[in-house]
Amino acid sequence: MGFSLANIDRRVFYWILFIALMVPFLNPIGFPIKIAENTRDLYEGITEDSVEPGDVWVINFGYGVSAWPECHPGVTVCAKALLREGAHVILMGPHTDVELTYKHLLDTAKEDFDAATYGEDYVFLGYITGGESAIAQLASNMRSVYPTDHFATQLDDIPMMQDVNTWHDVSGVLSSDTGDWGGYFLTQWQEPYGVPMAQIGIAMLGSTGIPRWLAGNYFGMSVGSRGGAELEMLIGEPGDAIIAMDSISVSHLLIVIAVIVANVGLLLERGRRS
Amino acid sequence: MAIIVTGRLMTFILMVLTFIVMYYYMAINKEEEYNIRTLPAMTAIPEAVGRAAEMGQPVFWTPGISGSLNDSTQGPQVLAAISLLEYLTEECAKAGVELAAYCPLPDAMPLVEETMRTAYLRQGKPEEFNVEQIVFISGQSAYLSGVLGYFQRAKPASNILVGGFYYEAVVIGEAGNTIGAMQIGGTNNTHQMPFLVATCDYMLLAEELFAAGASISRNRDELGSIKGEDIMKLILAAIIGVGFLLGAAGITIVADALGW
Amino acid sequence: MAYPTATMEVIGLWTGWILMLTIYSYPLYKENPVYRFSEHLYIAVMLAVNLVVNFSNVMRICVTPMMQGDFLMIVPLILGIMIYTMLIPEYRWVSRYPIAILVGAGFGLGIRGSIGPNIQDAIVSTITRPTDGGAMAWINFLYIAVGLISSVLYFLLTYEHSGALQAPTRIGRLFIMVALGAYFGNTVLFRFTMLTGRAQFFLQVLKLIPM
Amino acid sequence: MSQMLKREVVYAITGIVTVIMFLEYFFFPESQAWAEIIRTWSVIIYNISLGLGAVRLTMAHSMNVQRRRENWAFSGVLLAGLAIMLLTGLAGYFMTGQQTNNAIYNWLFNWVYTPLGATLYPITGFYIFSAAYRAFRARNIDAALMLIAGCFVILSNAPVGEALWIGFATVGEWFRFTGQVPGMRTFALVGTLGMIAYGFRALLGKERGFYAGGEE
Repeated sequence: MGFSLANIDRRVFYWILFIALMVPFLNPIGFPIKIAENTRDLYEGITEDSVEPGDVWVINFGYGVSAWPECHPGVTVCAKALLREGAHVILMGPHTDVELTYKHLLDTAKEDFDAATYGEDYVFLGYITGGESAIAQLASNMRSVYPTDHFATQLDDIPMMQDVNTWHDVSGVLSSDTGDWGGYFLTQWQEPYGVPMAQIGIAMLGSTGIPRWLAGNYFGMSVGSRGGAELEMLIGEPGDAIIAMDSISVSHLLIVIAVIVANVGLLLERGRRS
Repeated sequence: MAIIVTGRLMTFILMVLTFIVMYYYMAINKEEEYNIRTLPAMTAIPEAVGRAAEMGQPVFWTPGISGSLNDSTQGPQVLAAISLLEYLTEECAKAGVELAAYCPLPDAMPLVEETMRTAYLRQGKPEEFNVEQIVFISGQSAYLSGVLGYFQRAKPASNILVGGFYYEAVVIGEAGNTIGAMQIGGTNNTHQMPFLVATCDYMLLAEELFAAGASISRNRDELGSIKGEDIMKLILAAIIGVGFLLGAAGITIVADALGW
Repeated sequence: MAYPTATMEVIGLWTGWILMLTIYSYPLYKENPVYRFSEHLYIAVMLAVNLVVNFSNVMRICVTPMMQGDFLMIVPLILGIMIYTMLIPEYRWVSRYPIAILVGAGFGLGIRGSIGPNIQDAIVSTITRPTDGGAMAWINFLYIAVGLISSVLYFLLTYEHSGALQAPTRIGRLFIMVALGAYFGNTVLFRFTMLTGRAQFFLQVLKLIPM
Repeated sequence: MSQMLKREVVYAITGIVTVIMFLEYFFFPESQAWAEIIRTWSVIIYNISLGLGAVRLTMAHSMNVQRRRENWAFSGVLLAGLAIMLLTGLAGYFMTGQQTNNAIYNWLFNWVYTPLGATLYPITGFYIFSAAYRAFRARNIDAALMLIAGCFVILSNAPVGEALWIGFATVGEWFRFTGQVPGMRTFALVGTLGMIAYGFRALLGKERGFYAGGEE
């Protein structure tokens, strides 16, 4: 079966990995983090003269509890940035645990949300389902998919939602996804109506998203926890993503070494056979 | 006032052109026989069954956690996987090789059973079909444990991992690799393609999965629409080529037209 | 999040910690009854949360508006319930009506919304020459155009990859492999970040690092 | 007549709904009420249908318990957990309008659902690591190219990459901003053509797979 190293029990890898992920939390290393262009475009698109006080922005929690470490740091920075510019933020999401993610955001961006007023500066509409139809309907008539906010208050009774009901009334959308919901905002908001949009999702969406940022579909993009760390650098407030970067470095180094060792084994085996 | 909404004209033209081209090949062009090109993964299926016959070990099929049949992205992949199952079952029945089908999809189960029963019937061996060959396990983790357990027990000689996979692709692919099975993979879920490419000997990439299904079912409408797709791919490739050359020279007529 | 102080919360935190270890007993040790217990417990609570949240959402967007006078909402309510005839073989055909609406809306919205970004904008971006960046920008411009054309040709399904098509389709597959490689690299970041979150939680509950 | 009801009428509905979405988009700059009704109905129907999976699973696990199949005890755990959380959640909803106002539901939601949800999916981090070692071999040019691109992107995603050698960041960035672009654009382009083909066959009533088992 080839190189003898090939027969190591896979649990050895798993223990090495799990321990290796913990070590940097106990004694941080602190590698420097370079900021990517796509992340800078995202940050510049939600700060300074890109956002006017009173502009309405949608933040879509397209991720569940398991993807908090990957998506939440980036969303936290973007929520802080928008609130500091005086924007009105609509929070929503397609996961059944979206309420937990909302409460987690109130905790991770605590000062900004404590200084803001619910119903005037931000609102939590809660859970949505129905795929592309739901997001298309959100653009045409918000009240058909959200007659009330998450706390059963009619939208008409919420100050910031008085004259907000269609895409016309929204200045931009930030979608943080593990799945397809960002794609629905692209096909039902950005494509038909040109509403500015950015993706703050998991790293895998970096492969489908970067070509879209290059083509102008997204005004910016943050790729996974690395993007979250870059955003924390840009806003100048280190958080969970920067803390996790050392563990990411260690684990990424380990996997590259594993691939190299495996392929060296393959070459040696071919040499032995020929 | 333009009839078509400004900024959506070219989208309309491309869509209608695609419909017309497809309709021509589906319903008008009656004489031409359409064939899917050689797909190495398909020609490998008889080889996979032959290997199992030599080693006296079973063949294993599973479509991944996919989604329900009426899911517009996962449903078509499950149907293509079941078309492949039909072909695989006939090959196994011919060679007298045992075939195990692990399916985590409740609404696809009747179709899987019906497909295998018909395939054995077509090979004149209805008595060899045993419904116990089909194992239903729901829930991604339970499904994973079940498949990995089967690999340990039965050590299948060949695995057919085709359908709408999620993260179980890397687990099953790697486990199959570990027991030395010959593996044929296929999915239209981009996020799982790297893992099946790395862990399988043969791979149906994206649309190749649907083409493989159509090459077995010989469904005239499917083959006609795939032929229509090919014509559109040639047209778009030509547009990119011409547009690139003009664009390099600073002439943006093609790019402008695409923006209408 | 600060370390909880209320008793029920501390019990909850440690329950979550122990449940995590029971799940990771599978990869770190082997499949075992404790893991299976936690797995089935998770499926149970996940199903329950799905049912409750979706039930309350149907009340919010359909039943309550209907009770408040929007009587037309009775139609989607009935159509939605018709889907459950899928469970009764002889009446399964009744479920085709609501599915027809879902499939029709899905394709209608999907097709009209995807052609723009996935075909038009992608081609426009590919054939628009660089405005700055020097030689490397032009090399990349050529790379992306040649790559897109040859990869699209690779996906020709009714023409054999031989003769004039052999070289471009072979090159096309290599471009696709590069994309899948980058995709694999990004997947590694996503998967390891999630696991990093769990390693952090492991230490936080033990108070080895701050919450 | 009943065959027509089961087939042609169903395919006609699919086609009409699809065409309505096209008419709205191409001929009206703003969304139209007659299309909005259909979308709203589609959202509600989909929302109601989400219970189907739960019903099927409950039936399957009840069968396990009834017939004392292998691991039936775990099915019992599932059914008990489902009952407790479902009843407490509905009680919370009906009494206060918010399921999380029920203490038991809220506790299970915060301290059982959350950690388990946050734990199960990351298990893939383990598998991707062992798979990288045991299965990711450059057996041919295709696999070699995939691995090279993958390793450079890995090392450019992690801060240690640029700390070891600035080339990892530069080359990794090239793969992200140029290397992967043609392949990813091809998947999107070809995928859209495939969706158009599928939608067109459904429009013409020639795509039966959606209707749970195709032919009667």
